[in-house]
Amino acid sequence: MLDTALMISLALIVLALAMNVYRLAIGPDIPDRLLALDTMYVNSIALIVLLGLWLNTKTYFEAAILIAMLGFVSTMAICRYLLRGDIIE
Amino acid sequence: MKPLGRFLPTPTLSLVLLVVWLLMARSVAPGQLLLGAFLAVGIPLLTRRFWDPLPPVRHPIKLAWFVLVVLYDIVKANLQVSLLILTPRREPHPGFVEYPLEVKEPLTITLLANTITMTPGTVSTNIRLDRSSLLIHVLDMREEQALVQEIRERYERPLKEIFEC
Amino acid sequence: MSQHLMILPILVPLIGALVLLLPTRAGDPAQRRLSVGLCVAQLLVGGWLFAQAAGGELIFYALGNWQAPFGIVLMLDRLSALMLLLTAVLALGCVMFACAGDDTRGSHFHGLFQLQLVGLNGAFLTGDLFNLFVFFEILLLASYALLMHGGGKERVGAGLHYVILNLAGSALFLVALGVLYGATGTLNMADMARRLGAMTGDQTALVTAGALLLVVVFSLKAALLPLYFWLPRTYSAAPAPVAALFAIMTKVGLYAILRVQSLIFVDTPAAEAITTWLWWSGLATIALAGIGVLAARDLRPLIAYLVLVSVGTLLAGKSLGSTEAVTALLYYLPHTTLVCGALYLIAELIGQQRGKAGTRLVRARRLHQRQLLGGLFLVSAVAVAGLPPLAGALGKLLMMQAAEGVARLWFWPLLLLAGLCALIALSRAGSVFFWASYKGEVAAGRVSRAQLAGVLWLLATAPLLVGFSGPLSSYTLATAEQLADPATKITRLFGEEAMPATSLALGREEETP
Amino acid sequence: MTFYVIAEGVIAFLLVAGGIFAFTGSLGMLQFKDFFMRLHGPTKGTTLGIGCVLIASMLYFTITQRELHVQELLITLFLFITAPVTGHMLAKTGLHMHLRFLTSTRGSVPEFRDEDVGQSRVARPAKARHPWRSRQRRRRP
Amino acid sequence: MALLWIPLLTLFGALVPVFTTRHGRRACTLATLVAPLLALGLVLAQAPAVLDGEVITFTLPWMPLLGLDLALRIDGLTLLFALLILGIGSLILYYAGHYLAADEDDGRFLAYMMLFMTAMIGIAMADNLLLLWLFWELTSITSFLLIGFWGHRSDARRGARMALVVTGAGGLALLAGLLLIGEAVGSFAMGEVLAAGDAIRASSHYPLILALVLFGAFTKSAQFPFHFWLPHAMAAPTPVSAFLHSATMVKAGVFLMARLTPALGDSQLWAISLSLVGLATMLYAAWFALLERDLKGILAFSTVSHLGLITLLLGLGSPLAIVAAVFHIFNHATFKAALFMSVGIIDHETGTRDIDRLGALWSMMPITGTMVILAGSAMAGFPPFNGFLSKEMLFEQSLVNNVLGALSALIPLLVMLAATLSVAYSLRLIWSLFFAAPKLTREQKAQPPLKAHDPARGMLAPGLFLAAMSLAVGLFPMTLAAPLVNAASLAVQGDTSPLLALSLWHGLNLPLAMSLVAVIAGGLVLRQQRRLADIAALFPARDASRVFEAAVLRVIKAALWLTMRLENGSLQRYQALLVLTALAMVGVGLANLETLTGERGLQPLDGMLVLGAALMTFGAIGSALSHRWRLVSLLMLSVVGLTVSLTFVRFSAPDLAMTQLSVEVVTMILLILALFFLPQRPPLLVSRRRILRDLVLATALGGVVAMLNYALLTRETISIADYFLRESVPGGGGTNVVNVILVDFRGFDTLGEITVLTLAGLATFKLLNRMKLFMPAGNLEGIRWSRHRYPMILAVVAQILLPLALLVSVYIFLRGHNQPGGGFIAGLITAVALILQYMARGHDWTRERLPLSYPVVAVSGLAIAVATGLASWLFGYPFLTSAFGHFHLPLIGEFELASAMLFDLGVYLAVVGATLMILINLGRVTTLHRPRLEER
Amino acid sequence: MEALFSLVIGVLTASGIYLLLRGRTFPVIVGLALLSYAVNLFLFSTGGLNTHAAAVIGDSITPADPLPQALVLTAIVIGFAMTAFVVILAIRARSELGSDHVDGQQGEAGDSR
Repeated sequence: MLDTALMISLALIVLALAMNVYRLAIGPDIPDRLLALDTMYVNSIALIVLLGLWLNTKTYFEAAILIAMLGFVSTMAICRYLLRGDIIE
Repeated sequence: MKPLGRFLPTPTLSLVLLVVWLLMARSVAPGQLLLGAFLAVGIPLLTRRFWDPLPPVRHPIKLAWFVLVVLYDIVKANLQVSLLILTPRREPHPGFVEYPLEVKEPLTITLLANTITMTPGTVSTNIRLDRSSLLIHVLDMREEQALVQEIRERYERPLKEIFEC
Repeated sequence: MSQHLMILPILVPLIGALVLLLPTRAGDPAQRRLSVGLCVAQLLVGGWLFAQAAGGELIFYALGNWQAPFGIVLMLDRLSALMLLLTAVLALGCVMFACAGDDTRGSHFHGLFQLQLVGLNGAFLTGDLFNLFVFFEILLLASYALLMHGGGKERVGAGLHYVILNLAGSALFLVALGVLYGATGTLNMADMARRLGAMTGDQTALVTAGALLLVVVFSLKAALLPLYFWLPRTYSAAPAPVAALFAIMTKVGLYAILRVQSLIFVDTPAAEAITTWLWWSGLATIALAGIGVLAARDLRPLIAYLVLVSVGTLLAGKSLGSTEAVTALLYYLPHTTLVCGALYLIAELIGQQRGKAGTRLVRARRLHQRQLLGGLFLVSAVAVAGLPPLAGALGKLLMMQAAEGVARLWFWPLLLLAGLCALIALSRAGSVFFWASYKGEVAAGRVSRAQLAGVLWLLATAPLLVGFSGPLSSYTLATAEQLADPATKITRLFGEEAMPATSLALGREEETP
Repeated sequence: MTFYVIAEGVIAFLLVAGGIFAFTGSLGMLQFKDFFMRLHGPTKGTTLGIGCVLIASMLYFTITQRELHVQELLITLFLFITAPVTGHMLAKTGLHMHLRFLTSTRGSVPEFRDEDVGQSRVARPAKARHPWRSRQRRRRP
Repeated sequence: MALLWIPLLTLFGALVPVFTTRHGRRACTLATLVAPLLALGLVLAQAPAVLDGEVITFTLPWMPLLGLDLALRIDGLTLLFALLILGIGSLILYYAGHYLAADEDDGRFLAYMMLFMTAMIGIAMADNLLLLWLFWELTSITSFLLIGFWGHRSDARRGARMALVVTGAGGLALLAGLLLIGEAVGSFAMGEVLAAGDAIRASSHYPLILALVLFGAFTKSAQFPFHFWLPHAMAAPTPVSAFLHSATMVKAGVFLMARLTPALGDSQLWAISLSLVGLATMLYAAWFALLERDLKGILAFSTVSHLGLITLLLGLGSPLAIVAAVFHIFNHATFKAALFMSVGIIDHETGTRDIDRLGALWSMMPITGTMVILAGSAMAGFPPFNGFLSKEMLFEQSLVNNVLGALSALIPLLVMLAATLSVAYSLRLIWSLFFAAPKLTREQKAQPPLKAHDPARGMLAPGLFLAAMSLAVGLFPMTLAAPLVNAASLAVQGDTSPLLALSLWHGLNLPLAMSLVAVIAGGLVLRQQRRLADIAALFPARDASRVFEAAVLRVIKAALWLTMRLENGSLQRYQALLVLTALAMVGVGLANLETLTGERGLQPLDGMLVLGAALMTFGAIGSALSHRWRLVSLLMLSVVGLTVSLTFVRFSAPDLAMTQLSVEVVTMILLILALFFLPQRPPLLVSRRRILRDLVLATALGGVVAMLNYALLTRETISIADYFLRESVPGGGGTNVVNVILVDFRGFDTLGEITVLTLAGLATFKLLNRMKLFMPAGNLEGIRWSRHRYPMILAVVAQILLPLALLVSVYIFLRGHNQPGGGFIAGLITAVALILQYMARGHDWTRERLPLSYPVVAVSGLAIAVATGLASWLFGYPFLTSAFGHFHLPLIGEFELASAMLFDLGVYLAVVGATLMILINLGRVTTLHRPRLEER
Repeated sequence: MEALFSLVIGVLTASGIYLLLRGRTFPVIVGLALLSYAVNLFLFSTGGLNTHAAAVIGDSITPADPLPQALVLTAIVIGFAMTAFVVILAIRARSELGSDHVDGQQGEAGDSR
């Protein structure tokens, strides 16, 4: 049961990622793409966690923490860029 | 609290840090506790200068209740939004609402804005420079006034109580 | 202490650089003194190591006490000792020159300079392929920074090309490393050599691909024909003491090729392909660089092309393959490096006194110190053109003698014609600079004592190399013989049973504290 | 034994639910007509989805390895701190960039925009592609 | 040892004038003379033995590997040349002391002369072919300096350069020839080479050797068609011409031919080439000497002609011819030096060298006149001067030769013709200078007539001495010249030389008749000189020097064109070349690969992998395609970055995944910073063909790399990995093997790596110094920047995140040795958290709260790492040897401490310092500029 | 799987090289970044593609070859340092040369089209 659930979950996440990519590709505007990218980051957290479940290990867990913590920084940077131009004033 | 102030300027933060440390270390061995305590004291001291003076938490219990409420709302909101997404035939009625702010502290505004973003079909989009009001984008707007009222009652008031007075 | 002596060429400039990088005001005399002192120290260490290596002894230094092939091992043989000493000599001249004021045109000159030396010395010492990559990057990044010293349009434009090309080169380097590691399963050069010895079939084809890619990267650094176009502009744009130091940068590429081919890819199909490549592109480099020498309308690019000629000569000479050829090129190498360095410094001095005309080959105001500069220019020009009585001529003679059979048919005429081109171009330059001047006021600016010291230090080596040509040439002969005998290195490093199958067991013996 | 069955069921449920939430979040991003609406999906759906998966993971490891595994809370913490901020900033950016929204959208934004930007545009769009030039041109008078 | 002193004396002599020049001209000259005179004495001391046929040698090994020894010899030929060089040299030095104008730098001049003398003496004395070559090239260099002594004059510069290039080229050819000789003989020692004539002639390279050596000799001796540099070299001060073109420089070529006669001579090829070239030179130059108006030009052409004569004689090759050649070398040196000196005097006194402007000088300068008459007669070959003797011998030899087979009969006729011309120009010199009236043009007549008088005695004496010498030798050849000449010719042709009797009167014979005819015909020719000149003027002279200069110019232009074509300054081309080279080289390797797929089986695919591959492909191609929409390109790049780290997760490299992620964020910030300063949407400027080319190149290299990768992935190798896995815990004290490798096994790499990082920080600091920036006022769409400078929510979140991030980084740092993590990742986390502060609150605000100097942080990090490495020295272990131990403390329990952690701390600090240095400095630059932007 | 992996590396390399051959500094930088991804993956893959084999003792039964991982880590860092430098150099070049063309000669004129 667990395996099946895992697979379903993985498949859904993979599909979600694929949709993100699609949005990233078609845009139409920069914020759309940015949103897509950010969502990709978040979805990949799920991917890593699911992988950890699949392999029954927590070795890769810190990578997920890093994405959660740092992933948004680059999104912020681009937002700032779009809003203000230079990101460190 | 006073004598501790020098070493423990922000006890809440220190507590959070200690908890987080123990979470990460996955152990409550004395060594880890000691190290965690050291860090929980040291890091706030190091980063103290980066903190604008924060309003202290006045009602921890209310805070807990608030968190629970928000969590519940998140789940609810998500179910709603998911439903909206999965039933494409129903056209949503999006709209912008300007929400006049009563809270003034940056932290509370932030918390409010974040809460709004996380909960029912709303995303906070902009805050006026003078912090007087918040622009909210609503995914499916029925009644503007009701929404404002709901936010005020459900989120802003508790927040105000917890932090500001 | 003496067993640690070997790592000093890396540590001395590194620690020195750390001190120098602490914030001080520009042109601090203490900083200058320290920088010169560091160079002197390296010279002493280099001399000591040179003397040690001259005995033919191979010295290894296992970093972190991890034995090869598992840890990184530094290796000192005659070749690396020669290069170390050469670097130290060149660096001292450059630093002395820079102390006259070039170092204040931007920040951190001395620190970066020492880090550049770290990179150079490390590259010459290391016995590990990946470590070589790391040191390459150090020396490259330091060279980028030094190139930008003082700023300016020309430098930035040239620097952009130099940097981007070298970054692409670094990427290729890593690919090559990947292939070699993937195919051999080791990074230590000697270990790789011994594993290659036991390899057959398709694996060797892969190794060949990796080896050739590696050589492409080194050729980029050494500036061989299709890959040298960045050099003239870059070297001309660099500040004088830096350009002078750059004279050894191309030689790093050469060194790497020499090291890799003579140690790792000795009897593999790769060696043959490398030789062919080096031969033809070396010759073409001589030819085109000779043409470039003629075409140059400014002294700095002219020198750059002379550097290229020497690169082509050295590498074509390398591919002659014989011990004599290697002897010859090793004899020629220090001379050409030092003299090209000196020439850049002299060009700077000339440019200083010619006002706006700089080092362009046009009539300009009379030089303030015509006699002095003319004399310096004459000596260096004679040296660099490979004319007697300086060592360039002897080196060239040796190279020519080493060419045999059909090879000679290409090598001799090209070498001689390139010499002729140099002669024509340098005589033109000299007569423009020192004879054809406008009458009227003399340009201001005198050669400072530090500058003169730097130039003289470098130039003095030219007659010295002639005077001691006998001992030096026998040293280079010994070096060439040592290079031709990689087996000794392998057995010295791994003991007698140097078969790949047993190699994995070797690591067990050592202990860590 | 039943404990494990139930636990397994719970974990499986959470996993699937997480997957569905994440999926709908991304689907929303794909489906909605304008940027501001698209924003809603990821900020809520995906965040919650990840939350579910994390809880599942927490439970799973706690149960299988027989010790408390609550590290995942940390990720949740970070996520709950960062995700709304991202949403907010993105919305702000979208507002700033004059992104079109559905005509049926109620309410208005120009006031906010004016406050945000000052004037409406710097120059004609054609020129504005090269702001450096347009800037120089304006300096002349 | 005495032999070594001869060149050494002259060499040191070169220093004398430099130091004595301040004591006045006279003292300087006299002091300078000491060295050559001493050397001359040394030579003379050897003379008796040499005249007896002995060869004195001296050898000092120099560079045995090369076959180069410092070997000197004195035999007859050397003796002859040494005497000429030192003797005439001394006279000319003395003369030069009077010649130079008062304000000229006599010290430098005399020094050059002495250097040149050294080089010449070296050629004459070299007992080693390579040594000879060294000195040979030295004469080229020093002659360049001498000819260009008046460098402010353009003709001097041109003449000097031409001489250098022609003789230098000759020298290079000569080198090749000498090397070939050395190879044929097996040694460069002169004695062995001279004895190995047969071996050389038998060598298959003989024609080549001959061609190369003769090319060298001909260029030096100004033989046709390489003669053209010599007249141009007349731009030199006269003492230089006197020295270079009478006794030395040009004689070097002749000397070489004479010297190598035993080795190379005695073959048909040798004879024909020498005699033909000699004849042609002799005639051609004599003709031009007759037409020339410049006094020194006349002498230059006559020199060329006489050198041709000597070459011819060497070519004829019979013993007597060689004697004649040697004798004429001597004779020519004496009278030509005298003539040059007198021309110098005339030039000095009258200020012109135009033969047409001069005339009737006899009354004004009789002593000079006498000198010219004496030397000129010798040049014309009038009896009883020495020139007559050698010319008679030439006539005699020309009659008996058969070098040209059937055409040999032509030689006497041509020789006679040349002699006729020689008489004519000699007489012209004497006559028009001293007795005829000047042929002035109208403007010249308007100028005041020339006034001149004989110069001081010091200037006259050397010339007079030499002129008298030529008469004396003519009168008493046996006493004055025969021994020397005999000894010299003995040296030239081995031991078969007949001892010759030289005498003025040979009886009435054919040569005498030929002389007579030549003299009479010469007179007649002279009378028609004007007409001849007019005829010659009809044919526009294609001066070889012009041709040469034009050729050099054209070559330079062509070189310039080619260089500009190749180096068009386009980085794209250079990179394409790099790619192409790499492609070709790897292609060679791959071509040998038999099968691409190796023996290791393939692993199955799954959905995640396909997704990852799709993401990466999408990102890569997307960012390539959208490179003009830069922000989009950047977002695509970010996809790749994310997927790469996911790949690392998937393939069991947690450390890498974390590093990649954090580096990704920092890189992103950096690139966005860059985006702000670079145009955002540049135009498409390239052609379709260029795009196609790039696509092909890119795809090809991509394909090759993929093939390499595939081939590697499917093959087994035994790597050294097992060792690390085994030793990590017992040897390195950590369970995270990657980290143990980084900080321990290969800590040296890591040290280098953080050095690179620190360097990058410093380098960017350097770049940002005094940078002027372009700053847009609005974004891509033309919208002004938002006025929300520091969005509040961001600020609050940054504030909350900072302590948490620090905590995480401490955690990551501490666990690094045993679990994925380590100083590097921790450093990046800290750096990112701090950068977030900067982003949220601005530079100034953060700076105020974090008054750290990032360079100092980075440098101290590096210092800690180095110090950790050094500490192991204290225990007698190599640099970077690690130590670790498990400790037990009450209450805390067991914990581990390792020196590697200290090293890792260094890494941490270096990373934090360097990263912030890079980003913040860039950010700060904008801060400095921003206010201006805000004003409007 | 191996084939797919190699293919991806090939695509990354090709895209990187294509961008590297562009005339503006920004694409070149992006190209270098792509190239370094490709190179890092390449280097990484020389240790083999292993799932669930982190080189942490006690964590997995058959740990992967840790050496390439360490090398890639070094390479990533060095690549980052280099990217940082070249980015700032590009900015500087634009400031000095007035254009973001790698050869600096096309000038702003090119931008106005």
